[in-house]
Amino acid sequence: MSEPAKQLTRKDFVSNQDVRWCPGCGDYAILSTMQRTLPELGIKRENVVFVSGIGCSSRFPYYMDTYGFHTVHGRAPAFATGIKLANPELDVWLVTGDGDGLSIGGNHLLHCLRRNVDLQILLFNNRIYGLTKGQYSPTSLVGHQSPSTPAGSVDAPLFPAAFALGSGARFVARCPDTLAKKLAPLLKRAHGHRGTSFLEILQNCPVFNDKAWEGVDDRSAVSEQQLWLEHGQPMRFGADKGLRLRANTHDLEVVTLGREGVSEADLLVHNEKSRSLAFLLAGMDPSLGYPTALGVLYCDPAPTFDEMMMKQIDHAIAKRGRGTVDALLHSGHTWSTP
Amino acid sequence: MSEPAKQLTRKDFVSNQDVRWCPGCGDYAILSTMQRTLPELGIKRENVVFVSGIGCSSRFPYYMDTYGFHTVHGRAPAFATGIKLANPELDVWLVTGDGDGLSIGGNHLLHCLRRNVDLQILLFNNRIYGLTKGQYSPTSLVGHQSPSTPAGSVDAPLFPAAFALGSGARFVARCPDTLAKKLAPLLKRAHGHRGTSFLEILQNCPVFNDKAWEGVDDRSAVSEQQLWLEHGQPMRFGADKGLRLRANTHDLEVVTLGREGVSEADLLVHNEKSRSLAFLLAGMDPSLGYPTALGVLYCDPAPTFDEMMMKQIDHAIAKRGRGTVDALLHSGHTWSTP
Amino acid sequence: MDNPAPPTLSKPREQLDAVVIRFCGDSGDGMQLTGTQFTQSTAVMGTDVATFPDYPAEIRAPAGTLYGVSGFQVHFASRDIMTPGDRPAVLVAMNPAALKTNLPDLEPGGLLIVNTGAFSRGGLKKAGYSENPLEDDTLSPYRVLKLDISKMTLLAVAEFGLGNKEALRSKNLWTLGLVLWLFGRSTKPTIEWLREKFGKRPAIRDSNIAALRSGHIYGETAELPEEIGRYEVPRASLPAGAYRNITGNEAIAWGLLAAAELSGLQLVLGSYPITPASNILHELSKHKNFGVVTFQAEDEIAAVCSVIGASWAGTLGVTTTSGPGLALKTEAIGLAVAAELPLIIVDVQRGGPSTGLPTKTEQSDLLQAIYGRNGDSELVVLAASTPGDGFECAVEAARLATKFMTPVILLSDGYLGNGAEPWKIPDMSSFPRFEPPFRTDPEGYHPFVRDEQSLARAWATPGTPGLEHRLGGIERDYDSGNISYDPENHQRMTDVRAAKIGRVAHDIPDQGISLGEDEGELVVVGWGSTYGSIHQAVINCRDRGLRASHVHLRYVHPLPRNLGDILRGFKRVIVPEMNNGMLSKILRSEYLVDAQGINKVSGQPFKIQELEETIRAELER
Amino acid sequence: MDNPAPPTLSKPREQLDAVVIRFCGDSGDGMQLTGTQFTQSTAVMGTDVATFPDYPAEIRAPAGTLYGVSGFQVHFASRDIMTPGDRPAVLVAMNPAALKTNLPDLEPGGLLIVNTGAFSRGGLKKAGYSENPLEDDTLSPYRVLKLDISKMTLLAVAEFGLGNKEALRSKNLWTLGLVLWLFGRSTKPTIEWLREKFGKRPAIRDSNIAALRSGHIYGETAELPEEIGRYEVPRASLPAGAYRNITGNEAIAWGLLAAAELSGLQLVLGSYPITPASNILHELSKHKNFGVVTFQAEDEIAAVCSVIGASWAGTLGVTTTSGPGLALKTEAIGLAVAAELPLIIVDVQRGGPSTGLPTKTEQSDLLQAIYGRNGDSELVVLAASTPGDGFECAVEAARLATKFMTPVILLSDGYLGNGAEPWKIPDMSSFPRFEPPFRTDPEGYHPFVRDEQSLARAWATPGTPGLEHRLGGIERDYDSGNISYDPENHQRMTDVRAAKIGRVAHDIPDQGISLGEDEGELVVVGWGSTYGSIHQAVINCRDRGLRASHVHLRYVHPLPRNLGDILRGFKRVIVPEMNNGMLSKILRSEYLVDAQGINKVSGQPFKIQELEETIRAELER
Ligand SMILES: Cc1ncc(C[n+]2csc(CCOP(=O)(O)OP(=O)(O)O)c2C)c(N)n1
Ligand SMILES: Cc1ncc(C[n+]2csc(CCOP(=O)(O)OP(=O)(O)O)c2C)c(N)n1
Ligand code: SF4
Ligand code: SF4
Ligand SMILES: [Mg+2]
Ligand SMILES: [Mg+2]
Repeated sequence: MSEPAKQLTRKDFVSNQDVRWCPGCGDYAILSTMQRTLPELGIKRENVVFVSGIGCSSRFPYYMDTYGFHTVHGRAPAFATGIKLANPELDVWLVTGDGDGLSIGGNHLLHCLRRNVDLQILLFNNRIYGLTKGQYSPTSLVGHQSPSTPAGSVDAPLFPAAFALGSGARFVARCPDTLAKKLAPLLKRAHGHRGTSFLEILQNCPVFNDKAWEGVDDRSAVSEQQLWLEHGQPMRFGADKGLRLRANTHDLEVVTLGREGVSEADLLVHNEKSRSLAFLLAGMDPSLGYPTALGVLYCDPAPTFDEMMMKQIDHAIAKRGRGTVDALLHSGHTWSTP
Repeated sequence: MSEPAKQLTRKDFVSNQDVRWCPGCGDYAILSTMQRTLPELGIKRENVVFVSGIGCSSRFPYYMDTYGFHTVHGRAPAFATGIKLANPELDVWLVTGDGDGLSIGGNHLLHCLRRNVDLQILLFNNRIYGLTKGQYSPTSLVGHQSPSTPAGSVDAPLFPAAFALGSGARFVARCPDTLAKKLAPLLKRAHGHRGTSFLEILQNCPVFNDKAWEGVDDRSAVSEQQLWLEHGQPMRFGADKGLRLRANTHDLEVVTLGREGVSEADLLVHNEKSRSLAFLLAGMDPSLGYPTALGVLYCDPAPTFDEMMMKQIDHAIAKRGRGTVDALLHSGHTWSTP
Repeated sequence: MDNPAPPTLSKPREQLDAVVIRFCGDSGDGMQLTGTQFTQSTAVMGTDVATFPDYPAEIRAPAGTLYGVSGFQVHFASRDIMTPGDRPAVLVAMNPAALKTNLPDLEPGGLLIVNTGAFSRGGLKKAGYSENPLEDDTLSPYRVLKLDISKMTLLAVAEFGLGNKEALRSKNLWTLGLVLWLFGRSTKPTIEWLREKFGKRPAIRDSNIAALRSGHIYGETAELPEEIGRYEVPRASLPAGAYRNITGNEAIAWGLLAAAELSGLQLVLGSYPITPASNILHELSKHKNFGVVTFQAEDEIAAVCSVIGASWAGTLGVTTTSGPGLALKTEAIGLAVAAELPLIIVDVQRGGPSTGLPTKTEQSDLLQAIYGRNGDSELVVLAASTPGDGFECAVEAARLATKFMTPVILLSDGYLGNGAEPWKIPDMSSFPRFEPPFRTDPEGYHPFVRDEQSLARAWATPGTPGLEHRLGGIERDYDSGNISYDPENHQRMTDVRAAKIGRVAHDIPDQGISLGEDEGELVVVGWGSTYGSIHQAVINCRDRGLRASHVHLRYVHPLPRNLGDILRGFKRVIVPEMNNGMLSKILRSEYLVDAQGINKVSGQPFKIQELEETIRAELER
Repeated sequence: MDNPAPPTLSKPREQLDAVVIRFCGDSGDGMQLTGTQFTQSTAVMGTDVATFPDYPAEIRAPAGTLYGVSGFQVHFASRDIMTPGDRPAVLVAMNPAALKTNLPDLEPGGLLIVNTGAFSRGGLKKAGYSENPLEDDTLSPYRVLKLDISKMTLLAVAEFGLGNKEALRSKNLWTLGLVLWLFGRSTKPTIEWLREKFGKRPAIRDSNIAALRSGHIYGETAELPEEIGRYEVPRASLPAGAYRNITGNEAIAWGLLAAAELSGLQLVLGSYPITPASNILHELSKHKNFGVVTFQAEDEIAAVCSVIGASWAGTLGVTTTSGPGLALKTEAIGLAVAAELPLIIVDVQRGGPSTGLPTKTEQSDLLQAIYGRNGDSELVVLAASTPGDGFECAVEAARLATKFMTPVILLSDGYLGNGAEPWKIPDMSSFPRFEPPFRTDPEGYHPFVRDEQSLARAWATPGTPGLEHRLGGIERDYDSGNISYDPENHQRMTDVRAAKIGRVAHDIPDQGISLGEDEGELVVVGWGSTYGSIHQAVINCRDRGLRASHVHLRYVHPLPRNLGDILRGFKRVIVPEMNNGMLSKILRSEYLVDAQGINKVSGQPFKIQELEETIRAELER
């Protein structure tokens, strides 16, 4: 506690395990950004914990030279909650996939977000089950052909960020896998946020769902499919596009700056504290010509579950004194036989 | 199929089972409204199916003289989905509680809503686990004292309607238990809607959480806590109150008509087809002075899961002919030994 | 600690060795409270006591219905007793439905106290009586005391100005007062309890006290018929010491607190409410000042997963549930087996299969507990045999879980969970402390280095510098803990996991004989809550000169090493279980002895007499 | 249906009775395809074949690593064979890592074909070779054929203008061509297959065909060293008829379609992907024109619940999974037991516990299948013993599920699921049709009226006028189906549920003897995928004059009624299982016979030789 943390480097976070993702998998980029970012957070390595479920993405903890727990499919949020309740000092990162986190694990994700446990959730969304060889997932687009849907899937995809907002999340962000310059600061903000931070990472699976995020993951970071949000800033994207609300309605429209008299002043200004605005942005459908909202969609901190649970304990001890079993055994009605 | 349905009455829907809820339970009112409404839907009794999980609310099917399945805790949406896939002609009503549907069963609810299976979900929200004697639930307010939270609960409640919208629901409505005049037409609309209709019923549990909806369930139906929504109509409530959006923001404000020059024309107009508007309404926090939005918050039909699944089958049969196992066994590479 | 002298009375009381009394009435009649208070008052007087609450699954079933009947049976005696008794000798029936459902159980010639005030036409109809049983010869086999308790209660509390409905609520206390008088018990403990409980609602407190006193006085002053004797059950010669009443659920909750104290570990409970286990969660939630974290999870799966996480992070992770919940936890428990983490799973069994009979008792999760996981995944299974035994079992579960880095399932059941017994308060200093195998030294560490003796792996918790490691459910290399798909390694790890559980058998005490010789004609082998019935049945048989012994298991997996020898020492092995034959299967397979099951699956505990007859029949075969 | 004549060749071929060949290389090298095509080509020639694919858990492990090695073993013979063979006599190694991990298995003196083109410095390092094994004496115990397959492939496909990387992809086909030549197999089936598969990508199609031909021609024209013989394995004398290759997963999928056809029920599959069961979902998803509904649920619980719902609604509800998934389905299966609904649960077992070894095989879910539920909740458990047997087992599972209104668990495993065998195509008209016990008559109906013979309750499906009823998991009244908390009723219902499963034992065939006398010195009892190894081992023992018999169970719960008599007819009972002793536990308990387990838990099937030695040792004890 008293020793200053030694200056850590990327290497300190690289485990001795061979990374076993397919060549070209987007997970590599995320791993590398994570390993480069952690040393900048001024934390102790022994306090860092990665928890995951099952899936390609969920192999992540094996490659981090920190504490790591590769648990069972879909339940990582529950494990992580228990870890925080046991030791709130730990710095917990949860890695999950669109199958792990939203298919089998949707309920635990929901309740973790609702409770606002102080940890970071990284959901690698490749819109596919990678590990089990390519079946469609809850984020696959309608008509997706996969081994289990050879005639195309029929169910509408979930927007993970919208789901998170509906579940009461207090930090929701989104970023493509390979844009390290964008991803690194978002990892830092997620880490800095007290409570559950939900970061959806748009990840490419070159084997089973290549180019699922084409355009949105454009390296230039200024494609017309990318709307980078900044709190307090007007919503501009591409070369000259912007978003605006139709007056007194909830309909968004894409406008071109300079055309039909539209200026920056007409654009919607991002407000990280507005849950319903974030919901609107989270649900924009690219197939209708909208860009994909990236960056921090929503951030509005509130007391965390672990903190309040600990407070109740501290309060009980302060008020009633530390309990002893002996006293408890003799409390209430007792009697003696000679 | 060809016979005209005989005219059914309330009695046809009353089973021979004694109703075993506590005296004064809000579930009685819902049951009675349901039994009175079904005869008006022009349906065949043998096609009506009630499916539920476990909880006081989930006892509902026993009291309906229709087909009924009291399944296991939290999983009713999965059973109901299977029933619809087996026989899309059936008219399936799902009854669940805030514990059954949102605690253990949140994931199945999410996916049923996302898939848009053609059925009605009635979630009886009494903000408590009734059957297990009063523990707090995911919709209990912060600070709720219960047997499992004697020092008060610390986690933020879920807004079921907001959760449903985040999950992709295409019909979301809300109504108190005892206002039969309001509830009956909503049951009818939910029934008429193709796809999953989600109806949150605010239900009183006099034993463990009495008056949880006080004001919102006002018999007069015009209390200041009740905002009854009508598509295309301005949002008025109470004697002279209304809601408006602060210009080009997402902030709602409560205004008084006639004061400070506010007229009905300034009020927000309800649009059932706006998911983000519905989300805003669903999440209004009564503790901040907002009314509770009641009626149909959102309705925007889309193709249903069962319908599309059946289409794929019909299409495959039309294209490839009805399969026979004998032909399948001899398809592809085969050879003979003499 | 109070120990009031029995009230002095003029007429002498008939001395009885033991009495079984059952209070029954509508769920709204407060029978559970009546029974609990009676238990309290009689235990305080030094008799041994055993109780059996039996209540409907509905929260508040409609008044007067048959399924809304709630009962509470108390067995108290001047000798050591084991069960709440087979049939009541005294029955208190507060309404027609209660009479209807409970009368068949009353002993012939038994005493019936009945509240005539509830025998309205409507009440009779709801109970399915076409004739009023108070008026025909239904009651002729019994000694009957007909009293309009409703009316007398109203009179007694008239002065407090309560509404009729509210006032009538006190009729259970009037009844209690009368019954306390009948058995020479003091009203003092109940009055004290009422004072505490209703301190903030003086009208209710005072009317309840008045009703209680009025019932007591009624006994003393009214001219009761000759045949309604007053009784006395003298104190039992229980071992000297301090006593309290305790239910199985309380005992387990407190045992867990004790385990935490003895090991220095923080207790983390992750649970999801389910009958009849919820009370453990409730009880522990009250004791936050012990540093215990209680987490009501979103479901059973989250509950167990959260505490597996908490265990890894260095605390004592516990989850509590009943059968359907255990089914849901199965997959995650497999992870705890594979990751070799300590974990306690308490299963308070109820009637199955599926939702089954949530408020009834059964022992039908045994095979699920031992075998119900994918893969070869052994763990430790213990079973509590009396309510109070839950305390020691919980401590032992924690000791084994942490020493061997393994999940332990502790089986209880609805009968133990809700039933109370006077319990000799243990001396905490008599329990040895135990040290979990925490590791802090990075030298030579990998997550699967094992203790040579116990074969337990080292417990390195996040936050410890230098011991960073990865844990998971994919098979792990014996020598590094890294993922390994190697066939020989899988065999080796499978073997060591099995061997570790084998070592547990070396760490637990040899199986003792609860009663009788250690070899001979017949042994009755039991586990769990059947202890009391079996024990008394064997006592009774032995009193008749039959040579039967009783062996009762706490350790059901692994089994004590000497058990095979014991069983082989008997010509016959019979195994009563409240299931279709589970332990008997295991004993047959393990020892190739022809163990025969006595099986009862009715949601009710064994009656002593049933077992006695079976033992006699077996011996006479 | 094609049956090409073997190519005529100048030099005579050495005749062999049986050959085991293993193709191994990087996961990117296409070894699974090579093995499958080789199997196809040799089966078509009338030899018997058994295969064993063994591939890494990673989707595409990084190239050249040890854990990225993928293998496919083919055993083909002119006689009936049961297993993919213990050790290969011919090994094809496409890169250093494959050589490193597989060489220890090659028979001494066996033939090694190795692609020198992959033995770069980098490749050697990744495989952990400090010296190049092609250059030291590592390979001296073997006959070695070193070829730069990479280079020859590039030359063969040069004309198609593919990039280097793309072009090299064909090297597995070059290799296949050579091996086909070596064993006198035609390239025709593979060429046809390539034409169909890559019809839309002509460049790939043509380069693959060119590479295949080139490998084949190379064999014919190149001067191979003297010791590299060409072989011929003549056709086996399999029963006459039409054949095809089939994997266990395909056989089960098709068997389910057959069951639907035979019963007139619609098939509804609710499943969640999991290795190694996913292929059943995939296979059935292709056949929507059979009217089958395939539903990929959000998790295993939803999968099983959905099809319980579908069953109630009158279809054939099926769910498919592996161990961890079965664990999750446990609670809901209990409801199907309680509600007495037909349901088929297919468990393709894999290595456990927990996530375990997803791509390896094991039989360790047996006890979970039989016992892993809360409450007394018996159901039927069947096990397929060969890939093709899955077909019949699926039909039988459906027949029993619907006849007895009960869930049936059908056990398969990774070895059967992915392994292929030539399979005599059954004649669909030889399967009897079966009628589910649907009820439409309201007269005297309640949901738990039972058939007197089978004790099955009537199946009344929503949509049927007049049969409206409520079903659920709370105990049901015997005489009305309504909720009942009555103790006697619970006993009665428990009894009838158990009796119903007992009736299944009267409906299934008597247990037969797979091989040998029906009494004697020693019987080897197996179930599931160990069939082949046990059978061959017993044949070998008998060939040496040892008196051993083989009994193999399809019905593991309830057991065939004559099984006890059979077992008691032998002095010794041994039970080989790929788990730590599960069936052996059951046999011991059921029949009090001293059944001894032979247990292997390495994720690998038994080798014939292992079993042979054990049997001999047992007999010589
Ligand atoms: C209980 C259980 N069910 C199913 C599986 C099989 N399974 C493993 S990963 C996975 C899906 C993973 O998808 P996702 O989370 O999107 O991860 P990705 O591989 O795409 O990164 C499934 C179905 C399992 N391991 N455990
Ligand atoms: C697997 C399982 N876990 C727990 C329970 C216990 N249980 C029954 S109902 C219930 C909560 C019900 O709450 P809710 O859905 O809100 O219904 P209510 O009684 O309030 O109408 C619980 C925890 C159970 N029956 N099954
Ligand atoms: S399958 Fe897809 S997600 Fe998985 S490792 Fe390969 S590329 Fe990555
Ligand atoms: S406990 Fe509450 S919800 Fe349940 S029946 Fe009683 S009043 Fe209704
Ligand atoms: Mg994915
Ligand atoms: Mg509720």
